[in-house]
Amino acid sequence: MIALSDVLTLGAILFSLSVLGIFINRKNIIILLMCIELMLLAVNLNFIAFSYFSGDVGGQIFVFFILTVAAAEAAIGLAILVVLFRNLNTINVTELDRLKG
Amino acid sequence: MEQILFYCFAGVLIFAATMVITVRNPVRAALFLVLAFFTSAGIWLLLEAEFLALTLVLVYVGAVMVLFLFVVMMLDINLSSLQEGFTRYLPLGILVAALITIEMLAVLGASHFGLDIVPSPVPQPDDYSNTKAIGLLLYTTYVYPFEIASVILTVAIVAAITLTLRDNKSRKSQVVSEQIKVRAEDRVRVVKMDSVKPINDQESAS
Amino acid sequence: MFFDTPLLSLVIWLPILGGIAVLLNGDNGFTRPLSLIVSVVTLFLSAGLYTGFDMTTHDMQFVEHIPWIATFGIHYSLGIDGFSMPLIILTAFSTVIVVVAGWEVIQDRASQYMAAFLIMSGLMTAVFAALDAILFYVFFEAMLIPLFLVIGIWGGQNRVYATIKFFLYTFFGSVFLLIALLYLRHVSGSFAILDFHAVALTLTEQTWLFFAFLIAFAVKVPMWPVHTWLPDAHVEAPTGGSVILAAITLKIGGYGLLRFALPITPDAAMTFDWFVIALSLTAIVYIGFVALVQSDLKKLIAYSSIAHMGFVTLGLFVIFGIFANSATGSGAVLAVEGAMVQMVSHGFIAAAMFLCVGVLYDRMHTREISAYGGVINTMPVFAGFSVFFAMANAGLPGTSGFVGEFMVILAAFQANFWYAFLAATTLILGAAYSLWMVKRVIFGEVSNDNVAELQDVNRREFWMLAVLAIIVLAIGLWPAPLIDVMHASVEHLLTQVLQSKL
Amino acid sequence: MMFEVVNMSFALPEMFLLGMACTILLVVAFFKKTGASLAYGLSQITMVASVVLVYRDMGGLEGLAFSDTYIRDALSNVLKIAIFLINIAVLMYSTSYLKARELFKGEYYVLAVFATLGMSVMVSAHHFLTLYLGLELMSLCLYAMVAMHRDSKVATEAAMKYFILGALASGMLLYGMSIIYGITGSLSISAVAAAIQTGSLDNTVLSFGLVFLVIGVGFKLGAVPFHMWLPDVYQGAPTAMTLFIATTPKLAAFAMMIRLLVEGLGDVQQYWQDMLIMLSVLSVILGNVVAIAQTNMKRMLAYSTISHVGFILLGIISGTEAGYAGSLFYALTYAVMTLAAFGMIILMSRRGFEAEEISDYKGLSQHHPWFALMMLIVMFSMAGIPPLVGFYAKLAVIKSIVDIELISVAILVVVMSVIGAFYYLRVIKVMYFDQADDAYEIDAPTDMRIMVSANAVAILGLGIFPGTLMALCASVFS
Amino acid sequence: MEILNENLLLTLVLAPLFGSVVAGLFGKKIGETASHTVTILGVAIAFILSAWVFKQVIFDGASYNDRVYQWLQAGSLSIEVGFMVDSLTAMMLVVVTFVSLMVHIYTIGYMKGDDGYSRFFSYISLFTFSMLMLVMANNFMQLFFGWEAVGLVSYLLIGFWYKKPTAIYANLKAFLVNRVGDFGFLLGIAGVLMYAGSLDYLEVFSQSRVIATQSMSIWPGAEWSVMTVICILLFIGAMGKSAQVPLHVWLPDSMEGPTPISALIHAATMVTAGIFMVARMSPMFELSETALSFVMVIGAITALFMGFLGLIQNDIKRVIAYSTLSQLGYMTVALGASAYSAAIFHLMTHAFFKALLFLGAGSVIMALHHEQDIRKMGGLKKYLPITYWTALIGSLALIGFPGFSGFFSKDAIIEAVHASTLAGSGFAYFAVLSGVFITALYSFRLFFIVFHGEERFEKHDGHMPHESPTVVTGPLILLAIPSVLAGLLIGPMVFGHFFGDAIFVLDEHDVLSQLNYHGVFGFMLHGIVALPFWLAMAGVGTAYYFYMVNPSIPAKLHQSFNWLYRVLENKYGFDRFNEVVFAGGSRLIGRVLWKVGDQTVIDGAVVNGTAKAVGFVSKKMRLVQSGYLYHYAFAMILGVWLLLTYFVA
Repeated sequence: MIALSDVLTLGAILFSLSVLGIFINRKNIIILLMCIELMLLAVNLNFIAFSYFSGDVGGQIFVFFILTVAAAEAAIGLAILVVLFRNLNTINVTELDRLKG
Repeated sequence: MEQILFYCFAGVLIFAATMVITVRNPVRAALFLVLAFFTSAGIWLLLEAEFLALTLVLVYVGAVMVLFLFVVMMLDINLSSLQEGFTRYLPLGILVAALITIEMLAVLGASHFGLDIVPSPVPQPDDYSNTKAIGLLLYTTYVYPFEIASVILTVAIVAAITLTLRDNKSRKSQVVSEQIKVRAEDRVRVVKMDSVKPINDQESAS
Repeated sequence: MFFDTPLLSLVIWLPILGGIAVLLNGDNGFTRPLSLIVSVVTLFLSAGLYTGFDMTTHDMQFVEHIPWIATFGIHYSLGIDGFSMPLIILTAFSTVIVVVAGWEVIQDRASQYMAAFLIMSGLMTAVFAALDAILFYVFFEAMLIPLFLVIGIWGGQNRVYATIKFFLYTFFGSVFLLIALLYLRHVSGSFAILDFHAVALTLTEQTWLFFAFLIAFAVKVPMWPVHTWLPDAHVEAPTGGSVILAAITLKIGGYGLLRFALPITPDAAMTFDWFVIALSLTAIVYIGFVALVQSDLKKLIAYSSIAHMGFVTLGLFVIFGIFANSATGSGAVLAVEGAMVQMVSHGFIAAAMFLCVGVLYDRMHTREISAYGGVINTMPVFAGFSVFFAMANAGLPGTSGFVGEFMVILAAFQANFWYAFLAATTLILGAAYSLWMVKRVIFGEVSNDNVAELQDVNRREFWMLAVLAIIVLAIGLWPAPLIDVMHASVEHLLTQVLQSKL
Repeated sequence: MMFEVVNMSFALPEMFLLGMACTILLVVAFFKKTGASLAYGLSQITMVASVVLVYRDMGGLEGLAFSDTYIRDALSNVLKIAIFLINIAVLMYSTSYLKARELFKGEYYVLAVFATLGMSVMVSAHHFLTLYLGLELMSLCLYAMVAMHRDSKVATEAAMKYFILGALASGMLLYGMSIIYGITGSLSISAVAAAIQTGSLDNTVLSFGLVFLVIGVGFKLGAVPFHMWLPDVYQGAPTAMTLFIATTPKLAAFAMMIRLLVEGLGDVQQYWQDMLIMLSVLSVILGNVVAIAQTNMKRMLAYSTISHVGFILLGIISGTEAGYAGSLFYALTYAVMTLAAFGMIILMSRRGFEAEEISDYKGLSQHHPWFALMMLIVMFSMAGIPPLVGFYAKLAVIKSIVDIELISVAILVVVMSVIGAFYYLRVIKVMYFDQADDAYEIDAPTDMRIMVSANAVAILGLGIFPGTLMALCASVFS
Repeated sequence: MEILNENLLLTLVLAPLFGSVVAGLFGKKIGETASHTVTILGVAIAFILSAWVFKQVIFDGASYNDRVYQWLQAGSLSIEVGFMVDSLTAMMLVVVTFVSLMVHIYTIGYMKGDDGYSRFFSYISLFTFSMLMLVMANNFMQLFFGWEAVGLVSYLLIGFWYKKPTAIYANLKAFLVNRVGDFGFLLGIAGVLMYAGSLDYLEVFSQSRVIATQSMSIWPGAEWSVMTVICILLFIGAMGKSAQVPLHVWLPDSMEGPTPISALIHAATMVTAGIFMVARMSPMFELSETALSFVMVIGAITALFMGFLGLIQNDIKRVIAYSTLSQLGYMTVALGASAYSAAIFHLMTHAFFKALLFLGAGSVIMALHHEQDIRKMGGLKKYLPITYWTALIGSLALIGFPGFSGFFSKDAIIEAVHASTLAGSGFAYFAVLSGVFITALYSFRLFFIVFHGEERFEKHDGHMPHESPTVVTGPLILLAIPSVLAGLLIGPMVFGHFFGDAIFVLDEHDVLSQLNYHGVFGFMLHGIVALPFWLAMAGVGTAYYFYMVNPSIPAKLHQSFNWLYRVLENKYGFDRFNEVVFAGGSRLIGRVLWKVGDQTVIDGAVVNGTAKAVGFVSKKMRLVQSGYLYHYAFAMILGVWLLLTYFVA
């Protein structure tokens, strides 16, 4: 039997990994976008687990919408990335430092 | 059985996620992400979220990840410049992440969400359809969010086009309506001139 | 007739609206006459406050009470008693003087200059008249804006530093006041200042509130050691700014202590009177010495202002010592009234001193004492005024400067011999810095060509100074009319102060 | 069970906005040349009409709709009207800016109207899902808007940062929602509140979820330490977009905070109160202190926003109705002040001159005394000097925390506001005390001039008569 | 008892003020003649009325003590402006107005052609007004008013020639030193108010016995008698005004002013205000023996040591100034010995003869075209006969030659001191006795050097010095008369009941009653056989020998007692000490407080320091905003961790 705590633990680890990914990655913005997908995956996992254990489909509905939004988000994120690349000719995170202070 | 499957999936998932954030080649990262999605879908199936599991594979692996890969390819990123490591702040970052993870796990662990506290749900009856259940709710209770989601997708389209579509002057394209609307006088200018130029005029002009 | 018209509102809003009118009118021939008319009419209206004033009661008079911000129970609530009335008239008067003083001198953006002062006049009057704590605070703060601009725009070399310092200093002080007022509202359920007077408070609460008030008003007064904004502000301000600063804004500090700190937190005031007295005496002695060595005319006067305002705070806080030593408390009345007289008198004298410096500055564009010398040779009339005001500044009997100091020193003796002893050093120090300055600036041979070319005061300047001189002399020779209006309020204040809130 | 009767008329404003957004989209798509102007006109009409639509049914139609995912109440009405009204000005200001820079494209208005719709959805959300969707709708539009100046390196950089961090914050928010969902078993705000009210929930987990919700809210508002995006985005985005981001989304975020924390988790106020105190204090300190070192006007305003956010949080911290009302008042006036501030920047700027540096305002009062005066009003209002409206906002929130006897916090924030006053004064100093280098012309259109003036005068007017607005805010929460 | 007419008194006081105001404000317009006419008229009216008042008070027993108007009221305390006229006041009125009138007239000649002619008249009239206010006061406030007002006029007059650096230095110095005295005086008044609850003379006096029983703690452990403290504080005021050591330093310098005011203010009237005040306060001083001793010792020191300084001065006015100091010392000693009436009597005689001497000196100075150095004079007797004779009368009166007014008053003092048993009276007696010799010596040194001997003056354009005009010599003659004759009043004034209740003496202190007085001639006969007379004669003789017979002796003495000479030349170092310690010290303290306290600590460290610190923190904090996404994300994560740790774990 899968315990809720097992799934949540998995979700937490996934979440942490994605967060870690965001700030240890210094070079590639695309990886950041992927980390965000990973993060949403962790959230989804949580929702589904809760939904499963409570027998409430609402959580799954939420996941459905998250997936939708995530797709839209990915589209816009990539679009921005493309624009950025066209402007700066790089997607290196360390080179995004015009704005600071 | 379920547990073993779950742990297998979980292991692979964690591995895949770790690889996503550590590999340097974005293509490989994307592929590992695909792996992560697949294993997640497996776990979701275990959790009786069949519809979502399939959607995940279809939408994510099928669409989003392809989009990612497409962009990675399109951008023609100079991979060598991205090869330098990320070691300097790594220990600190990992430390904080570890601390957070430990705290999260302490809350989410068996003491709060163990089987003894949250028992396994009663299995659904055989004729239960996850898709149907979702469908029923989606178009009744959640019709309003559903509409908003559609708006979001519209916005995504609009935004993506606005940002990336370039109607540069350099790019040559036909504008059919203009072509149709063209009139003869726009194209040809009839210039009337004398067939013979008077010489004296020219002289006086100079 | 006056009881039907909202006279206080008129005195407040007429100059403000007039100021806006002047501002909108822009710089043209009407600017100055219009400003003068507004200020003079305001002065006449404010005179109505004196003639219609009932001296027999400590109750607020000319009361107006209209809901303003209903949600918080904040009212547009005005009223005056014996403390505020003289200060309001002083405000209206000073405004006229400032307008006249700036008549020819201010050529750059004159309408803005005049408007700033007119608006400030209304705001300051409102501060004195406000009976609602938030209303008080609003005007208390709003006043900073025009003054900030006046110093910053028409000020001297280092004006930016000075004006920002001035603004932040006073702003810093006043935020504590805000917290205190809000806390009082929390305790009393009302924003009416008079309700604050009645609310019961523990000693701890009182202590915190007291120090909040003290910070706010000490900066304004200014008391040592939060005084350092004043010399800078004064030095850099245009003459009108200095006049208003010295004549009115400093008084708001003293007034605030009277209106808030003493009646609302009497027990804390009693517990910490030594502290305020120590600061006041420090102001008198320390600042006296500092004033002595100033080489800048305005700085010298600014420092002397601080020393003089030390008498105000001293007078307000020796009352506890007096009550401890004697039962009658007539000394306490003397002390508080002395403080009030000192405020009013300083309003005239410091204003006059700054005007004198202004007269010189307009001609020579320097405030360095060493640049002058022998001014009397070329400007005899002016020299006469200067010596007179310097003497008044030194507290010569017969001038208003004497009255307040005399009363406070006499009263301070009843609290403690050493209070009076240190306070009385002003007799020496005050004379020393005032007259040494006179010696260096006014007397002596003509020191340089610039001085030799000086023109004596013109008619405008003459009348401006003459009116001030007459007032200074009048108060000095017969202060009773000024003091009589305060009696009822002072008695009431003292009963409030004596009544423990614990 | 199958299909409940939906009272569509509740959501009429949203439906109208959606319809108009689609219309504008079509117009833009089909009218190449005049599309932008048409879109501008239509979006202004949209805003005005939306105000009317909300206003018309104010006080009448109130309650839940769409299976409790939608709520229409006083708060939503007030905030929507405010959002629409402010957006009218925002659109007007930004049009002037965009026109001068060849950024005048119909898509901007499409996105703006969609973003407004998103805000409207957020404001009216009564369900985690609608809240999230509204938030994303709004955010996605904003990300895109920031990036719209495609040739600008800083704009795209800002967009990227905004996007990544925004997505991160959304993730956190979702994570928090999932936890709350997990223990309450519900996604509807009132159901969550009801579940919490039973008191049988695991408090550790609840506060665990709460932390993530607070982070989500904190990020959208820009509270320290989730503020990092804010200065960069404010500075990097074209001023017109900054103007948009800085004003109405804050109101929407405010609504989100109220919905989540007050309406949803009001019963565990003691948990989030301390968290918000931390955020609030840090925001006020960091915002004010760091703003001092800024030379870029937009960046300075960004930091000032951070400090204002700290103040907005104060009212929520108090956990009293008066406090919420105070926060609402603060948020509304903050939006108006920010609108005026960025409006002034746009007014001053022209093609090739962004008027972004504080030094660009040198001697403004000499050449344009009127606008200098307007800017002066705005700056003093932001500094919280009476009789300008910024003061009453501070008064309201500080009063609310004094009333719960959080005196130390009150003292800290007011002292910080003194420090903060310094950088506002510096702007005034530059305008009034410095000599202008050269006389420059303001070539903003008349409507813009009038609007900015009206905007600033409103700040003064609200300062002199703040009673009505305050009463309105108070009535929302009583 | 008859009550004096209030209007009459008001006219008396205000007439000079009116003259002063007219001459001061409109002097330029109405011209010089009108100016001096109006002021002289004012003072003349005052003099006539004074005489009338004197007559009424002394002969008809009239008096006056009432308020003119209420100055202010605070609580139960009412401070008023009012007049109190009794015999003491009446006498002072006459002296003041008479000398003032003389000086006014004299000034017409002396100040002729000066730029500030009208101004000068305005000032001295104002002075007269102030002095009248002072002596007629019936309360301490008004006393203080007059006290300071005369100080003001003195300030204005010393600095009358405002271009002279020495003059404006001297007037500042005079005012400040006086302020030191006033400092004590004001504290004394404050003490009076505290313990008597009133500032009205009579009320205070009526409570003096109660006050005398009280004690106050100046600092923990030091219980002082209230009366002693108050009296000493009040006397500090008198020390300032009456130039007692160590507050005497201003008086010699005040000679920078025109000579008429040296006569009027710095010899005859203002400087005696302190003496008058102590006499007025006799009901209080009597109750504190400590205070009386203090007064006596201070007076004795002044009388003796200031006399020494007169010996070496070469400026004609300074010699007389030091003699004034010395004579003021005599008066003070008399006060200390409770011989108030003797002090007042000496005050009166001194007023006449000292004014005479000063005006005489002024006449000499005029004749020599404003030369004041006596080494450049000599043999003036034949050129200035009237001046010579009047100066002789003045000098004789000064040294106390029997028959002249000074003899009576000074002898009375010496006898009184002799009879006193208070602590310090022995020293005081020695001082006043030695003082007689010294006085005679310097007076006649001056007299001989100026009027006899060879003519050392510079001749201006060959003109010989000539006698001054009538407006100058007239007052000299008029002053010479009382200088001689005033002594005859000794009977009623010192030994009789002239002063009645105005002066209060405890029986055990009443030294004057121990003296045997048997009429003027008896007193004179007694005087001739007594020591003081012979000392005076010895002084005159020495002066004659030193400066007429054998002028080389002073030079020799100078050489052999060089150190002593230098001490005297430096006036015991008071000026230097004040200059360095008080003036310099104050400036040093001021500068330190300003630069270190205000600028470095408060402004530098605290105010600007805070601003700098905030700026510094700001600069540092903005570095956190590094621009790198991963830092931003990391900050957020840190926030998450922080919140989690605080609120969950």
